[in-house]
Amino acid sequence: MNYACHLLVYLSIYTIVAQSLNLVVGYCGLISLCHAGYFAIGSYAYAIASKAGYGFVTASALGVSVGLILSLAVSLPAWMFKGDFFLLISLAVQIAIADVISNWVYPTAEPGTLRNLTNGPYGIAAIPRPHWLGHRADTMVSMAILALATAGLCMLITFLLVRSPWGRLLKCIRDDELASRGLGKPVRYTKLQAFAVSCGMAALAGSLYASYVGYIDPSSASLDNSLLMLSMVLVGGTGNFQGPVVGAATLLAFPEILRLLHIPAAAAANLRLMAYGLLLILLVHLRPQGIAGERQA
Amino acid sequence: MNYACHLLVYLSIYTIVAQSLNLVVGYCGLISLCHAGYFAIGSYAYAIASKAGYGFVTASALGVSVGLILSLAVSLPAWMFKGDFFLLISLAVQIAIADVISNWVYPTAEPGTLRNLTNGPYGIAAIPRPHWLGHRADTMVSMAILALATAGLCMLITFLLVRSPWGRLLKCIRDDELASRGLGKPVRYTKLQAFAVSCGMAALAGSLYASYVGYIDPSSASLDNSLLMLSMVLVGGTGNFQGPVVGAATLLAFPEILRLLHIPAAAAANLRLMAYGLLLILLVHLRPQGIAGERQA
Amino acid sequence: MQLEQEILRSDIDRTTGARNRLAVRLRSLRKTFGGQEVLKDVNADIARGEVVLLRGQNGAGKTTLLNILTGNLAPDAGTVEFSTNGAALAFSFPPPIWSRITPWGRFSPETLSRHGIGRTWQDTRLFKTQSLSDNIAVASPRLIGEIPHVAVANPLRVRREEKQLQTVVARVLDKLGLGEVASSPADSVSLAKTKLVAIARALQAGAEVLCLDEPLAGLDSTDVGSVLGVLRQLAETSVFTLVIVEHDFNIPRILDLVTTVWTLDKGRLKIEKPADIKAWFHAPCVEELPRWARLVIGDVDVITVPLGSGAVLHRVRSKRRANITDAPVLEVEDLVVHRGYRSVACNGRDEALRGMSFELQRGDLGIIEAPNGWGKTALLETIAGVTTAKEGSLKLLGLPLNGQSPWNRRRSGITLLQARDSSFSSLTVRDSLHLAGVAYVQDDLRALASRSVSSLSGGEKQRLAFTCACDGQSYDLALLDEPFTGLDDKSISGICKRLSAHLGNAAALVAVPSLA
Amino acid sequence: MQLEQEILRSDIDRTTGARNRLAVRLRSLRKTFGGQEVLKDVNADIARGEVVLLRGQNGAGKTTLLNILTGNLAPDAGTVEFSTNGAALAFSFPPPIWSRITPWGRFSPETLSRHGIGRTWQDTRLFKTQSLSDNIAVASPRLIGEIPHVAVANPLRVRREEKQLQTVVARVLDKLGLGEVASSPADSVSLAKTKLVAIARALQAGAEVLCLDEPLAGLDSTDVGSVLGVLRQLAETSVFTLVIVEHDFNIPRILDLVTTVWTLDKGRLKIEKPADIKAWFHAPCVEELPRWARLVIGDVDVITVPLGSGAVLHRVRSKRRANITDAPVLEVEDLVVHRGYRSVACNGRDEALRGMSFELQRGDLGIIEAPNGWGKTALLETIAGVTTAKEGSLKLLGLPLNGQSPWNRRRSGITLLQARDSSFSSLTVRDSLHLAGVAYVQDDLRALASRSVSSLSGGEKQRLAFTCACDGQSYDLALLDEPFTGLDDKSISGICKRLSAHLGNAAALVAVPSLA
Repeated sequence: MNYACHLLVYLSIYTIVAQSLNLVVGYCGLISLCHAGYFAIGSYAYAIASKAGYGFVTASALGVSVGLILSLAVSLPAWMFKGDFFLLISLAVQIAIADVISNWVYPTAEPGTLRNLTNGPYGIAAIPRPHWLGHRADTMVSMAILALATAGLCMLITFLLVRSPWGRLLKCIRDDELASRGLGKPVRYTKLQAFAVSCGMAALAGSLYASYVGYIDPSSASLDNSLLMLSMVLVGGTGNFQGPVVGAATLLAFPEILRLLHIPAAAAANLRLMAYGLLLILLVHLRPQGIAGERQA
Repeated sequence: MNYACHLLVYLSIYTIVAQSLNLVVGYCGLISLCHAGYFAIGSYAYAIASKAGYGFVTASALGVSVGLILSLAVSLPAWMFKGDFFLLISLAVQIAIADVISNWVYPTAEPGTLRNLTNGPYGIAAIPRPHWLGHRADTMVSMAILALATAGLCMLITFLLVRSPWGRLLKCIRDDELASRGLGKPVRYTKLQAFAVSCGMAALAGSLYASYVGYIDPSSASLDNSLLMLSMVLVGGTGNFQGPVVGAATLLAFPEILRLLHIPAAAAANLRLMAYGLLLILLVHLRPQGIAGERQA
Repeated sequence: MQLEQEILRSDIDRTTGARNRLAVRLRSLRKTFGGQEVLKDVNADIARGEVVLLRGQNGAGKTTLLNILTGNLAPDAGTVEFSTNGAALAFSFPPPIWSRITPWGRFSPETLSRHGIGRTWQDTRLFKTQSLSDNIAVASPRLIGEIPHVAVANPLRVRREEKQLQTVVARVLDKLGLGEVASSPADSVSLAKTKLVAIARALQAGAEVLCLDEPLAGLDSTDVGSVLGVLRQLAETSVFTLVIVEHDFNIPRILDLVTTVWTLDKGRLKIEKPADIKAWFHAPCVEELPRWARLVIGDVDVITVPLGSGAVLHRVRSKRRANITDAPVLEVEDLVVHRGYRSVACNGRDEALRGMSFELQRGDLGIIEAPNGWGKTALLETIAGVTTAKEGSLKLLGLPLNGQSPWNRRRSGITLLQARDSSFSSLTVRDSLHLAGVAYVQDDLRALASRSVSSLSGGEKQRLAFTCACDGQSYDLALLDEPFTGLDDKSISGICKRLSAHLGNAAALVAVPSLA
Repeated sequence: MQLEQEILRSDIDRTTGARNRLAVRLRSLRKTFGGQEVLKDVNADIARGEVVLLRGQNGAGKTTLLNILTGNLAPDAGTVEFSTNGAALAFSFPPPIWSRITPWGRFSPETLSRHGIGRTWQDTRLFKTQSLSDNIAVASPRLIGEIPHVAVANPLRVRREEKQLQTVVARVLDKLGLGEVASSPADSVSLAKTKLVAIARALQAGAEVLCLDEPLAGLDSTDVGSVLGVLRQLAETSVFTLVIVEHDFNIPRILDLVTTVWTLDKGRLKIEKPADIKAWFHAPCVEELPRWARLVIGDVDVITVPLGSGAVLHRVRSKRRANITDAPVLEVEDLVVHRGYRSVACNGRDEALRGMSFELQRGDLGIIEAPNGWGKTALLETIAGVTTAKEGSLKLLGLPLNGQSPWNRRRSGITLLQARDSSFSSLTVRDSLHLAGVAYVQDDLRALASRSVSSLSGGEKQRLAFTCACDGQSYDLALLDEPFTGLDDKSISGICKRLSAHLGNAAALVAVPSLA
């Protein structure tokens, strides 16, 4: 039961992540490598706020706001850069976020203060379980329900967004930016919005993660994590609603299966990496219409 | 004098690196993020061989051969993938190489044996200074001369290659692969050759580095290093002969200037990263013809 | 809906007389690309409801100008002003500092599109993953569903709006005959259909000034019809201002829609009326004039002179001779031509052009294109002396011709090929040639030598007549009245070749019916 | 050099008679895209030296077939065989397992190119950062400088090779008139020049079979000439096998080069001779026939019947009538026409077509297009009874005409408009009309009523003649000999309108010179 709840929480978190990343990859047609960074930003913001005594809603709202504002770091370059170059920019943002998180540390200051915001490589421990309106998610079941509810909310928002004229506009901009501008569409502003929603949701997923695991360190902002998130989107199929959910489930199931097969952790890590690579190559082969293709099998 | 020689050695090494990476970025039109991996492969191969008693020529030839053969890891995907996707693949290769180097370790075995090839995170120390035909490069001056000679050789080879019909063919393939195939050109094979030359040269630079510094660890295979190398090429200007040299000199001079300004190391690292990013964005702005553009200011 | 609204608006405009208001005003536009001045000092106005045809050679800067008109490209210097959407919008270049800094009101496709300047692209640029109806729907301005927080917070309102919109779009598509493929993705329908949707999309975005980049390019002749139909409709509502870039060979198809023709040549814009260029594009025989003229001259240079009452004179000359200024072979000044007692050929209806004046140099091929009854034949006969000129002067090689008899004129170097029956039917071919003093007879005629002229076919007669007129004595000026009438292609090229040989040291004046 | 070599080789081939060897052989090709069968069972052969024109509507699969021919696209089924470069190469689809696994001899552009199958692209696809000369140089096969270790180890040898190559390339460019821009990058020269270079590049790569994708697309009429010149040269050496995809409106320009026409329609390939489709594309007046015919008939349906010796009969009828089968108005069977004592109009040169046969129904507009001297006038006169038929039968409304006098035929419903001088010049216009029994006279002629026929202009005469012939008594069959000769557009459309009104219960046969 606990194991099922654990899986459910993880699935919820990564469904949000994949769903939000899909807004950038599938609907804007830009491959981003810095999603783990926003995930980590959300978790750190949540951790600091909740350790300062704020409830789940306030703390995660803070996380979302920070993620939303910092999304400008990628959305402004997206005005100008596409393809290769955007990928490099997002990689730079990723490295910058990871660097800042690892280095915002000062030995004598308390974690969460301005001098030692992230506590650097030591991370922030003992993050309290989420509580709201006097209620506290102490059991695994209540945690799973919270995660599921949050994921449900995010999926509803995403669904409404991508099915709305706004989602159609995003896809049109992806298809032909110049033609969209020629129709008087606020192309740049719309991209900004898409990135803000995407990064905000990633931060929300990070808040959920921090509240569940109770400890965070800079590894959550690692490039590997970004690649994992990207793989979820690509595996599931970009540019549609159900794809990311499928992708998140597939890639979360994979290490669990390896664990059930009793493969040692070190070997499993490498195996996983290779499997991701293979999966990606296979997928690209089978979907020659490219990354942002709408029609998929 | 020693400082000058030190700079000269570094300049030689990174000129080779930038020059070789330019073959892929400028002449094949593919942005690669795994060049540091091949650099590290070369240094490890050299370190192991030279510790086993082989001379500079033999050991570095081994390094080059290994780099050349392993270049297939990127050149085979390059048959199929371009732009975004190739960048992701090269990132995967980069991570795989770094992973293998960090993990090919076994506590009880000697470094350099099959069970503990790279000695993992501890690295390989006490690599002997280069010696050939009974002569040993003990002084800084002789080391600088060796490095300069090697760089000169590499530049000559690159010069002959890029100015030859082979170089022209590469550029034509970059411009229009389908048209090149329609003229009966062995497009895939030519790409293979370009990557082999490029990775082989990176490995040679790695050998030189290992022999000069005397100690290597997995950090030389890091993504940051790959990004630094890529920046050199992009800053200098892709697709021409002198660009990479200029780029290497610029980016090597930067930290030296910071050091002369007495900026603390930690701050300098972040500053450097930001500067690279800024530089890249500026460059892309000023050279809108794109990464593989031939004409440049 | 958009279309219907516009048509309504058009009626209002017409009654209020607002139709002739200026829509676009271009002043001293300059644009340089890589050191090459593509546009130098372009000035033009477009009144509301006008249909402008923008033509020019490949690389003359048509697309550059279109891109400037639609905000896709900023000129180096000059001003661009629009009066659309009931408001004015002006840009001057290079832009002043303050406008470079503020993000609002920039010279960009977005700004111009919101102000009612729309465009289509040559390759249509539809959103390829979207259905045709979504391609049009997305163009609608001010959709509340495109505000993300409204889309999330008030989905029902968005859905209602979308439903209305789709009804409108369905009607537009039905009108275009695309009702059945409304939900097909844009990359799965034919080119002609995408071109129609591209126009509908621009209108849906609220375009009043619509710039069309080669709307007919790449279409089969059957498809051209449907696009042309829509263009015609737009032109006829006369509320839309159209700027159409089109390739030369498609121009005849749209010329009757056009109110103004802009010709870009070497960076300058020439503004003409369609009638002026009509002669170049007479619809049924687009290629005919340049074609046979080129057979005669090779690489040609043309100066076109209007002769009044719908007639034009093309002075065609070899490019090699373009810079040679020679003494004129024929000078015509204020000539008034009569047939019987009626003066024809610009007979006073056009006061400014009471008589006609032109000249021809050696090597010139003059082509008079005029409608039937204009007096082409009479003009040639007047020059040849068969009819006498009542007013004006005629000079051959500087010597006045007035008063000289046809025979004298023949001797001084004018030969005339009459339109029909210039040979004597009772003679044999051989005798006819002999009479005309033809020494060398070409093979094809030699085979006919012993037959009587009356037994020849029409084409054979015409060839004989040409030979008699032009291969007999030497001449300085050949007057040819419809020399190609009834001839097949082979004969035409034969005649052209021979005429070409003669043009080395003579001029020729050819009259053909205008076919525009 | 390449070109020169090829020309040399061509001479050898011609003497050894190897010219007619098969170069390409396609059997049962099929290709499906997204459920739509683009090609179904395509079979064709191309002999060496042939010039194939591949035509078809947009989306008919022209480019698909071209891509299959050049290895850019594998068909779903069928076989493709080449006999070029002195060797044979065959592929069958779907490919056998073993050929899918081995990397050699695959069906790919590389393999086919090395075997002498070259192509050009519609958008030329030159290497844009390279100079024009490098664009050609890089295409050369088997350069030792393209082997990297040779380039490093033996730079002098590579330089020598390169120098030779550049001399050759310079000569090729000079020949194309591109010597001056040889070192300009490919993206800075005009489209026409890139098209020439694209062809030269394919030849340099050793192409024997050259597939050209719309070589004239997007070119101005002046540029078309230069590309056409090169194509003509290639076609004339007759060692190159050309497959040209071209758009309908450019086809007239290349039709005379072509030896075979492939028409793709609904996935099937129809193989024709150029003469068969020539009538559709008579060069100078591409649009003329359909245009005035459409003025008469509206939406037309055409059946084209060859009459031998280069003449064709187009039976044009309204689409609305397409399915109505009526008793024929005119039946012609095995008719041999004479002029004087010579039999004309398919006079036995073509044994299979000794006489001519055709029929016209009510509402049909028959258009005879024939070269000069073919006997168009004689044919019409034979039908009208002015000349007697020596062989064959003629029926009007089922009743035999043979032996009846012209007056009888006129009374039974045949009216003839002769090509020229069908009116009596000494009469006034009013008298002429009266004589012809014309009751209602149109305004334009009424204004001329009191003038004598001889004072009319050519166009006015022609209008009068038409009125006399067709507006007098009623008729079942109108024979019109070059009715539009010398008329301007307005008169043509006037005549067409009147003819159109008559065609309700009559047929018309119009003779015009062929202009292909």
